[in-house]
Amino acid sequence: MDIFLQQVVSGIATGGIYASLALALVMIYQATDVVNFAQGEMAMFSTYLAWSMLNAGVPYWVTFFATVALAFLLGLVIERLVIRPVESAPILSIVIVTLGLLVIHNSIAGWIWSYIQKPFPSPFPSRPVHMGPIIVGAHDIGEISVTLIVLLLLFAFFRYTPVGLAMRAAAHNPVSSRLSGIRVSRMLMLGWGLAAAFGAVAGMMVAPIVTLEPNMMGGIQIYAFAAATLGGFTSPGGAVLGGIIVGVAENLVGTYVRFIGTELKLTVALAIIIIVLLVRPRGLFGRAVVRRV
Amino acid sequence: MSAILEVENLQAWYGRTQALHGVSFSMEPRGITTILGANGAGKTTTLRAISAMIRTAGTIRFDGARIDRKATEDIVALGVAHVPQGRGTFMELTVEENLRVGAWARRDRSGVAEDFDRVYRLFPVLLQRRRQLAGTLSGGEQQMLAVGRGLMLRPRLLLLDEPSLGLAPLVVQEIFAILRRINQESGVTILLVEQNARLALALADRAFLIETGRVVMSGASAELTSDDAIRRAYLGY
Amino acid sequence: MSAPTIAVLVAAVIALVLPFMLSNFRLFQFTQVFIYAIALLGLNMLTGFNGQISLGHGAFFAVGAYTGAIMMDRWNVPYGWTIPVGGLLCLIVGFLFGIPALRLEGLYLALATFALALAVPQILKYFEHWTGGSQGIVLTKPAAPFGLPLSEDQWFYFVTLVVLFVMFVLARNLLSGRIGRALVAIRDNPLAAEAMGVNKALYKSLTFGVSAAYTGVAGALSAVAIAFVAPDSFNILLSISLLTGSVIGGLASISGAIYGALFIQFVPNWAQDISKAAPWAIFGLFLIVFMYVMPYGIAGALRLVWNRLTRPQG
Amino acid sequence: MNVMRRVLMLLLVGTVGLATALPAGAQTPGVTSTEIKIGNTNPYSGPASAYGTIGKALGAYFKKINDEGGINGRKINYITYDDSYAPPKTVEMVRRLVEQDQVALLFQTLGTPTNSAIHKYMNGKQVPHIFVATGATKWNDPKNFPWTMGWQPNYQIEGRIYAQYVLKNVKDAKVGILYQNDDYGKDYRKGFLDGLGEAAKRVVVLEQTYEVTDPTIDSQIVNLKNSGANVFFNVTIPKFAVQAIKKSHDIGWKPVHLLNNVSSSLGTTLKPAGLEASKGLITALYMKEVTDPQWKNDKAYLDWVAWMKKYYPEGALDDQANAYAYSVAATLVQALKQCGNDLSRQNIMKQAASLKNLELPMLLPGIKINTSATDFAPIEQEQLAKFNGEIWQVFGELIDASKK
Repeated sequence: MDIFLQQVVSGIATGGIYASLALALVMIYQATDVVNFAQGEMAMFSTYLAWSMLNAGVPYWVTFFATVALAFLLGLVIERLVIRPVESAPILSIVIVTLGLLVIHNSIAGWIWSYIQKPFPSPFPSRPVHMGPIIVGAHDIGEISVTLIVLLLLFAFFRYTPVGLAMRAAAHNPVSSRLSGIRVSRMLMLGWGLAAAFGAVAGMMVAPIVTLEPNMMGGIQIYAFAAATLGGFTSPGGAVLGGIIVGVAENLVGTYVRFIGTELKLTVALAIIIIVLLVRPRGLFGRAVVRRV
Repeated sequence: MSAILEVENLQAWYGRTQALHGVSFSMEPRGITTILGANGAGKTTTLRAISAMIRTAGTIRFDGARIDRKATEDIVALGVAHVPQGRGTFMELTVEENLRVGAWARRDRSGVAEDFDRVYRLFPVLLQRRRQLAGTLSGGEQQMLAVGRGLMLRPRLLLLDEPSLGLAPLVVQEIFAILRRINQESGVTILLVEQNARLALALADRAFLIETGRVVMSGASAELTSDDAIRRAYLGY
Repeated sequence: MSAPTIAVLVAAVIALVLPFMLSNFRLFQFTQVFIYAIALLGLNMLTGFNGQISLGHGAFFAVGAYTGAIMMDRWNVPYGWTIPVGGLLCLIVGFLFGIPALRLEGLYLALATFALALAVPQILKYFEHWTGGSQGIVLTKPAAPFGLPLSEDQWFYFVTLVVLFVMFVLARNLLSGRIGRALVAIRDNPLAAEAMGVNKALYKSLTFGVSAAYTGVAGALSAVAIAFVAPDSFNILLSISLLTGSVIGGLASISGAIYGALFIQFVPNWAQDISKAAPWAIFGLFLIVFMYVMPYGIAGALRLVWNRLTRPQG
Repeated sequence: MNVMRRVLMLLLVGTVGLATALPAGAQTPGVTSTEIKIGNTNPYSGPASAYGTIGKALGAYFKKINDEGGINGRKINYITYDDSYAPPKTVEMVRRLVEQDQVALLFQTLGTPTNSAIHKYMNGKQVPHIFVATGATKWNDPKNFPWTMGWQPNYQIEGRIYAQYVLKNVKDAKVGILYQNDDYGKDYRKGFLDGLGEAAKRVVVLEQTYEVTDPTIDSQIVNLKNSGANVFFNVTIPKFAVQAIKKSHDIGWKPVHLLNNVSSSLGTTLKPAGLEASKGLITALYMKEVTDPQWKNDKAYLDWVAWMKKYYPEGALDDQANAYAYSVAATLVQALKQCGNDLSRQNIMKQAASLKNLELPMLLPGIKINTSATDFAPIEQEQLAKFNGEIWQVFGELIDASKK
């Protein structure tokens, strides 16, 4: 029983990592209708900016918020310079542009900071927390809390603020939004900025666990996609829950299903997602809407 | 009384294809004008040109000021609401959110609250469904929502593109009755593009006819209704 | 004779003369281009013509390649047989995958296929007995038969060229007729297509199957051309570069497959010739500039230029 | 077949003997009186790009050699291409090097699957394919592949060393293994299990794997602890080694922790994991660890730093890979020097297989490189070391795998 609980808890912790980046993916999808393949790499890049600041002696929390602000700006600039020119191109062309951004970020980060992994500090205590027989890293708890806070912010932003509403409107129906006076391109820019900011938070929370290196987000983004797909790309809450489900399911399969073991862990997790999609084609919590022609 | 909308020698293009070849007309405040014409004649194009959604040349004056160089969003902010063909519903937003999007360009909070009441009074069904996703509404309800969204701007000019498209006759009658009520109660000027010429002429006080991107006839609705050519071609009797 | 016909003829002549002008190494590169072109054509049918986005065609490529490799290595089957068998197997796998995929649309389909591509290397490693695990399978490159005075590379270049030609002719006949129209109708207006009596489900899953078969044939050819298969050859980057090739080449265009193949074969090489320090940065820049200049891909841009040239100004 | 090959080799060696007497091997591709062309592939892009620094550092080392006058008057023309760790791309790039650029030899091509893809081709073409950058065992097969040679101690040898340590020093050993699910992980595992021999079935209580794309390995560590293992054989790359050390410390699991050489960097693995948590780790070393303070004033280390600063300033000083490249490049330079004026491919191969007691500055003191016509494994010695909280303290004797 203890091992079961311990695996569940560590699955939740890992799921929290997936969820944090999944939130940024959901954010940008909600705001711009684009799946941004460069999200993880932008987060990694921002985390390097944070690392440089920390190295220069800037205190952690100053760095944290400065990085979030910088990432926001970076997102705005990327949207303005790179995405805006292809805004009216077919969606797949935009996806290819985000792939271009992915490789550029990865390559430049390696060029500037080298590929050698770097330790990244955690703002939380290093001593693990004991809950009965279960042991949890303090950073894991902190990281999940931060993810939940981001989720809350995101939810409140989209649900209760006029700008959040305008962003959703602009993403779903740009023509109609312009006819309602919404400056769609400004909303898209804002969407990129906010997603980049959330990504930066994810990066700074993930880096203490996986250590900072240019490829640190590669695997995580794959799982974040899985999480967002499972939860539904239109639902931030679903994405977080999706992340946790993937994390826990993977651990339990790896632990208890012996003939599969750890070697097919990922495959099984992916199979679960496909099965879920077959039952609920828009993810567990995605909104099913018939787009009328 | 000075015109609220004056269009002079308006030309418009889709890509390299010219769709309007010098359209001119003007509208009095509080009036309802309808644009008649066959499919592809340039009716919808005229509305899109006014809202600056396509490339144009010529002058457009709204309330005396030129708007032909302005961006769509700025024209909307001046009080020109455009309900596009196909209704432009935000399927993945709730009914209430759709209406709130309509009020985006406004800054007067108390006024917005009043207008919510007004729209719900005009379209009680929207009040019933306000928490529902707009994508789940019927076609008629979506058209009501689209008009309601336009009204949330508290517009001075309402551009309506084919509000009857794809709707059952009874629903169409209901919507047109409400349009008349809106025009009478709040004095919104309406520019209406409509396939169903009989319906349009009954509602409008003025009308003009477009053929291949040019205005070929204009005058009071009654005049046009009695014109033989119009009767044969557009009214079918 | 119309201009496209002339272009095709010129291309054919060049393709036939090339082997006697170029070094074996260059021929190997062009063989790779043909192989990619076959795969891209398959992906293009699915994504371009039928509107089903796949991020997982690397999986079918791998199935084709491993089918070929196992047949040659284990059972000494001549390589000629592995190509249709690889295609056939992928047809079945693709069709079967296409049935559940019917329920998924747009983004969710793309990510489900993405999952498929991710799982493949792991599965290949798991069935070590058959696949050689992470060590892969080493093959022998076939020599020209009947004592033809051709080098291995020249010979296989021609083999690939013939397969490419056959696959293109098949695709053209398929796509320019009733079936092609049905596919496009399903993409652009699914409700109307169904109202017109198009069996949407059957068409969509069949398209998936045929698309996979094309990619499988390409995979089987590549196993022979490279003379080696390993899980690392079929990672997610392969699927992504196939998608990149089909978009850059031009979706919903048959000739686009060739342009896309040329792009994914040669542009990364140029990128690294420009900068060894950060080759990906250069490649990424290429991607963005290409999409910026030609949002509808190379085929789209060519069509545009052609229209400009031929249509009278006005 | 084998007989044929052996006869062939003898003939080759014979011709080589004659050839040495002749002036400059003008007929060898890539060799002129002023230049030797050397080819290489490395992942400069893609998921394995961390290794790309090796390819760059090799170039920096050859630059130094050229600045010092080259080898017997010939400058090294080093051509390196990006294969992004994809075997098909390796095949293409290697063919470009051999057929287009006409290099004299291929050196330090990186990766096991990538080298496997060109193994047959290189031997068919009879182009030296030497000192490849991978720890697989198959490169030491002079009978079947007389043109291919490894360099570093192979993973199986190292695995065997750990197994011997366990058998000798741990009573009632219960071993848990964590390994990367690929050839690298499996080679280590095989060596280790072979080393345990009969005892393996009894001793190994749980094996866990991970994929390079996995974000964390927490779950595996929890399972290993739960298995009751008191020995942890940790076959992970640095990123996961950090997690493994941290996590087992956090959950209070204190086994005899055997960490593979791949992750033995103090700077990139132990420090991020926490020096306290790393205390007691055991690894096998063959090089001076560049972030280990015990070498801070070592002449060889200082020379290496000076070289880095002059020739590869953008490279990381805490990256062991740069010291690795420095050493392997020096090995090649030695082999080429031994070639004298005969740079035929046969002679290059022959000299690469005639390294005798070569000691290199950045190798651990006492480690000697030896090769022969039947021994294509240049480094076969390693020494166990224990981390004492500050430095890797070597203990026991130099273990030589060639002397079983």
